[in-house]
Amino acid sequence: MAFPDSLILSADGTGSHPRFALLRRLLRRPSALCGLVLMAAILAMAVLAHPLYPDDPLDMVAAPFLHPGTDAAFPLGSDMLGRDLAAGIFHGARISLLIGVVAALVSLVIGIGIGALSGYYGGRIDAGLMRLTELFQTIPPFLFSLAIVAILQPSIATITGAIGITAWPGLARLVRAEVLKLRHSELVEASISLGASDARIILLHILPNVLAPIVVSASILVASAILSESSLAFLGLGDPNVVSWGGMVGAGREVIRTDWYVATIPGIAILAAVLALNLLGDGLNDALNRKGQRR
Amino acid sequence: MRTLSRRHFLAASSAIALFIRSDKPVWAEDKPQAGGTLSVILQPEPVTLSPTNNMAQPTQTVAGNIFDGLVYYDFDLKPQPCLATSWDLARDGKTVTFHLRHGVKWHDGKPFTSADVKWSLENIWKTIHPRNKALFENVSAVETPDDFTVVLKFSKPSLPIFSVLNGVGAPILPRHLYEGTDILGSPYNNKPVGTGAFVFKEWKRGEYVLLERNPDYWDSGKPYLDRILFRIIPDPAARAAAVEKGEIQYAPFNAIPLRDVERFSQLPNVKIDRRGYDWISPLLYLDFNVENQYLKHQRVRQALAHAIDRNAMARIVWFGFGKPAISPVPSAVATFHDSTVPQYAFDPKKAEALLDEAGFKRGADGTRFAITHDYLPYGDDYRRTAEFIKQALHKIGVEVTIRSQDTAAFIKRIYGDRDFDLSLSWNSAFPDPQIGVVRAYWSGWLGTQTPWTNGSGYRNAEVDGLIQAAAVEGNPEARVADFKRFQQIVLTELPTLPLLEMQFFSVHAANLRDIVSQGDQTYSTLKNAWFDGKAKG
Amino acid sequence: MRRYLRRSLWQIGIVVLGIATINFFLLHLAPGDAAEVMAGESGAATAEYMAALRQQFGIDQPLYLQFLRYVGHLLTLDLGYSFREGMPVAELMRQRLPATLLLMGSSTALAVSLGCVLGFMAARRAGKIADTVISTLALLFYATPVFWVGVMLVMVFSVALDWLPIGGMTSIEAGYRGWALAGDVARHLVLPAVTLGLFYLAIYTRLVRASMLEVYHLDFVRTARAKGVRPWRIATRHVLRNALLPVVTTLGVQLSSILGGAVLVETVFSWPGLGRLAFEALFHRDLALLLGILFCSSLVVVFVNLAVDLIYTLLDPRIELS
Amino acid sequence: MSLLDVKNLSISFATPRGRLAAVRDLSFSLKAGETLALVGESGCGKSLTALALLGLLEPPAVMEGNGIFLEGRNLLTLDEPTLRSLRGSRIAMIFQEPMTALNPVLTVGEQIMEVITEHEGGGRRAARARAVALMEKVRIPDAERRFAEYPHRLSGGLRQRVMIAMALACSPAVLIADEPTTALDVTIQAQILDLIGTLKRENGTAVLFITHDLGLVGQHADRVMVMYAGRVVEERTAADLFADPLHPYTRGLIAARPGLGGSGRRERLMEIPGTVPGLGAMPVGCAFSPRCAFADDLCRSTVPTSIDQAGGRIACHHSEGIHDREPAIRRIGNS
Repeated sequence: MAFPDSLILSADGTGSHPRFALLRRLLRRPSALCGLVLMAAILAMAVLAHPLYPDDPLDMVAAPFLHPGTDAAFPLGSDMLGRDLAAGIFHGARISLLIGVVAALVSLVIGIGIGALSGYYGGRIDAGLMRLTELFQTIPPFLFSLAIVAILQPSIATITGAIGITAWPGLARLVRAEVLKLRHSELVEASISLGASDARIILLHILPNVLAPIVVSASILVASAILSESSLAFLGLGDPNVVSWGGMVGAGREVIRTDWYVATIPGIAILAAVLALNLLGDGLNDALNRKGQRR
Repeated sequence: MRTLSRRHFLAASSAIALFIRSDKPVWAEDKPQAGGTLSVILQPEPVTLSPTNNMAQPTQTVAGNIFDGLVYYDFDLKPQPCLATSWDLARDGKTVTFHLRHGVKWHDGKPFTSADVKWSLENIWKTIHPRNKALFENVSAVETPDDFTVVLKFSKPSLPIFSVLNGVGAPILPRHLYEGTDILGSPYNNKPVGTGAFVFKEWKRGEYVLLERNPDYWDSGKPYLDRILFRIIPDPAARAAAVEKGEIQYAPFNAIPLRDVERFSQLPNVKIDRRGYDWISPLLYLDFNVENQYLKHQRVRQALAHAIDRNAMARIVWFGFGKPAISPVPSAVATFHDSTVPQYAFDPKKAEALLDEAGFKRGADGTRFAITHDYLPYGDDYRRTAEFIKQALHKIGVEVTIRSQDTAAFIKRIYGDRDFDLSLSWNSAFPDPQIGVVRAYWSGWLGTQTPWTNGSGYRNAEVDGLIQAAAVEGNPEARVADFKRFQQIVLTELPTLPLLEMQFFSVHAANLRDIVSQGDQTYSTLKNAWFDGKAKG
Repeated sequence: MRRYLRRSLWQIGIVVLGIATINFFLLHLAPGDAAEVMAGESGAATAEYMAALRQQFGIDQPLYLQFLRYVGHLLTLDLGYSFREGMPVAELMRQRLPATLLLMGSSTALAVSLGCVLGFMAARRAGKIADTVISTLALLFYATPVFWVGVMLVMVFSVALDWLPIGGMTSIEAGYRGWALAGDVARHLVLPAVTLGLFYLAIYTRLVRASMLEVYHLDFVRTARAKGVRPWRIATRHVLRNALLPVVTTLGVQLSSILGGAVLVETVFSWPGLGRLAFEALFHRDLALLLGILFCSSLVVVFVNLAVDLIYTLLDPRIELS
Repeated sequence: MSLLDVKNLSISFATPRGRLAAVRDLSFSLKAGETLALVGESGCGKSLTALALLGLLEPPAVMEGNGIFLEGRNLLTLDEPTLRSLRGSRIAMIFQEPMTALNPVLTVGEQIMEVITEHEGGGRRAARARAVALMEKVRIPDAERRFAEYPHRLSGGLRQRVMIAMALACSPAVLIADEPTTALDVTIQAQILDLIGTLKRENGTAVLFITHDLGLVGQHADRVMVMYAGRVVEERTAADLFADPLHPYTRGLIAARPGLGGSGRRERLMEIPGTVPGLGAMPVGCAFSPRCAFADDLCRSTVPTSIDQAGGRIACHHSEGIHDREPAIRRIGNS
């Protein structure tokens, strides 16, 4: 239903802080609330990993293949080497989130950088950068990160980097389109006529206005990075020195038929994280995006 | 659980042993039935189907059905007649005469003669065959007095050759198809023409290799199977599912996850067999890079050996499919195995004491020193072994960083760049230490960057001397003595820690009979196998 | 139109050359070469043997020569020879391409068609139970690791229920021909296509739903309502048709990612496709083969995007090729 | 007899903080062949009113009232399928932006045809012929060829003619034209309005003409309703209203008008000081009081009721004495 936003705003928050307004709008949607709660739980796991499980989660502390619920000391059971799955899940939350967030950051930096430069300058720079983007879009991204990890050898750094470096083209296009829209806005034209530097205009005037779609993309990027990491681990390209959910799934895949829980429990953790991030992303999208609000 | 029960382990293995023995007498009287298609797991997909230039297991498993050898090996690893009906060894050990079978034809109809053997020896065994080159080095002349006699003249006695004369160990190629061509690049490497019980039909990449019954096979009445279908199934869980469901009736070489085997041993329609791997005698070992600043100390290497509970490793990581190895010459190679070598029982206290003695005391954070570990990227079992070792060494204050990589990178790192500290690998010992064992210790390999040779960087003049002497020793007893001395030295100095004598296994359908009838079965022909009752097909 | 095509072909040329360059040098960064892999797998090797292999593979030559030769061959559409597999790359790919196209085609068809239907239903009932159910399911499909879904489907439909085969593309031993063969392949195709399709189904469902909701707010929908057009007809003729535009765009973008997903699915289901071949080529350092696959997949992607552009002009009369 | 009778219509938005009234207590009737103009600033509720008459309000907007009688049937009591069957056939609407109001991926011909096939069924061929005839009737040149054009290929004026053709396809009793010419330039504007007028006369259609531009109203409307902040403040015949506006707001509007004919510019009525209050910030008394030069305590405390006066209805406490305060108005007009 179309009615002026000013009406709703004046009706809604009389002078309340905009950030809280955003949070309130998020909380109003049950799905976003779900995502927020899930995400909080996962963050709590990451924070509580050390206090709750101070020992190395890779230690073989139990009998192998202890099924969940059979031993109170190991509520989620143990894997084929007798490592505590619960400890792995808690410690894995840290690594998986780290991989997801850092990979997303890498994508964000490249994607925003290329998108902003391309959209702002246009012309040859745009053409060149867009060719580069197309190039990266044409190579199957997962296959590409697979190749990078295989070549540089799997470690948490190469995995993160490889995922990040292949995931940015979509974002670059998005940012470019948004920047293009703003490029000729009055604000930007005015700044140019006032002699502001390009960097200043991009950083101060353009990017803040593109923030909404970027924030939404970021949550999805984190989610898909976590998924990609698990896929790499499934193909045997995980880092055996740290516990990540993807690595745990990869380790459990051989016994998925006999001891399904070894791969399934970390699988569910991944699912929960990806779900949470997507719900949050959807919620943010609705809350930040005026169009979404009109429903 | 680390205090474990050796009892459990023994009980488990003897139970499986019992069950293996129990099936033979019952079936021995049955008369083989002809017909049926046997589906076999082939993992991974072979590179080529020619056994001449690739020693990889999938190639050999397929090629063993297409190519017959001069001999095959029985369960005692004694050579038995195949294409050679008999052979004579001269007293000085320098002349060997093979009498060939009459009436054998290549799959394209051409007769098989002594010229094929002579050509193969000169152009393959002595030149491009990666393993045989050293063994046949001393062949000075090959004579073919007639179509069915081959005489080998040696400059020095070369007894080890009698351990590699089967179809894949010393492959005989059809001279008329290969002569004068680029052997490595020949199209027949991918559509092989042999003399064996099965004829190559089709190789669909990524899917299957299909062999059909050779109707003109010299061993009349055999083979019993109409076709063998080698299927390529990359995912281990899928392989297990296919075997369980009966889509696959034969899965050699640990093709299904070890964990599934336990369960499969309870299933009525599936049987597990550990025989047929005797010829290759696989051994899992840990190379110490003796040039490393810590590992160059013998005491450190011994300490690490004491820190690793190989019983637990066999039981947990390898699900009982393997037993602790005390020597690089496996106990199965009984003639040469020395059971009196120094042993390194699991004893963390002793390990810590040795490290203290060596001057590597625990630091403030409990760590003595940090090293890396590269494991052979052949599957989860190896990775888990590496993880097991990491945790074991962590307990004595040695921090290990595991490095993963693919095969190419692994080989380059270990044998090329020598940029490693610990390295986990396996190799085949074969019935004669000369073939599979000594390569890991002979300093002559150093600097050649040759894979699967001396990984540790070990150099010992006496060991080198023993190895070279045994190679040309005509007296079998003297060879045994050489190898026993060799074992004593390398197990004291410990450049390489033997971990496990691996026990490979095959899984097959219960109604598939005589799937294992030779000591080199898994690299040889399935001509004796048959389906009982309602055969598939 | 002709200008558009010429420009597209020019761009394709640049992109493809870029891919060849990136891949070539990236793969040469990798430690170890094809000879080492073969030596490694064979469990024995001598230096002479490796040298012979290297010479045969042509990897004993300087890097720039190898590169120039590769590019030279590419220009004549010669993809080279895979020494490891012992056959020309083009022939290898010809053997594997149908399986991949079948898998990608059927899973994409499934994802797009069902995704449109589900997204349509969800959008028409936005905020109602049906919408919640569909949206939740879509999110679950999206969030579940693909390979896990695959393995679980095998467990249920192949092992437990025994309805469908575990893997592979045909029952080779049965020796089917003609329609029987097609039926057999179809049976083998179900699980892999569903596994791969579910993830993309989720994407398209969400996309169509969001896109339709957006279109529902546009003025011309209000016009259609004011005209008294029936809701069903508004949804199909006015809203869906416009909402499909982003779907078509996404289709073009997603095509290359689906090949990545194919690696996982082909692994789980022993599907003899290009994804798996690429994966193995990578580990075997089979440069010619890997480059060939990437080259062709990028060609396919580029041409599909060309097709997408054309379809776009059909769907949206405002867009004209220029 | 009146074709459309609206009785005490109110429209409000349901928000988490309660209802916010957007249109209050609107009543009017519309006779055959009559043009009633609804005039007001943007946001005053006129477009909402139009949608309400078509039954197209969507949550959170809700309406209530004593009835909207279209040819005697109360739209408020009809179910959606019946309402749908009336929309487009008995009551039709022309929208403001013909570019966005037309579906970009369908040809204009198809969009006109759709009205006919949806309401009257019949064969496609017959519908097509009628659509072409309609296009000719709204004076689209070369109608046969234009039938297959997409909206973006047509000029703004042609697009609006297409809209009119669509609206008139089933000869509706009531036609709502919501700012039909705002997006067009001045010469086209007059043509379109003349066309609407002609068609109205030919078919006896009642027209509700919604605009913010008083300039157009004088020539094209019989009666005028002036709306401010959701309420009708003055309803008169066009002639009376322009001759002698009685509500201070109307007077302000007329005084601020940049000459007859209007320019269609979007800067609206900047000459009246202050702005239209937001829905959540309505003054207690007369909504116009903060901007009104005559406002006193009564105005600021009590909402004026609508009373019959001077042949129309006016809602102002001081409308009867308005002439005494003339100088004040002039002052506003000149400022």
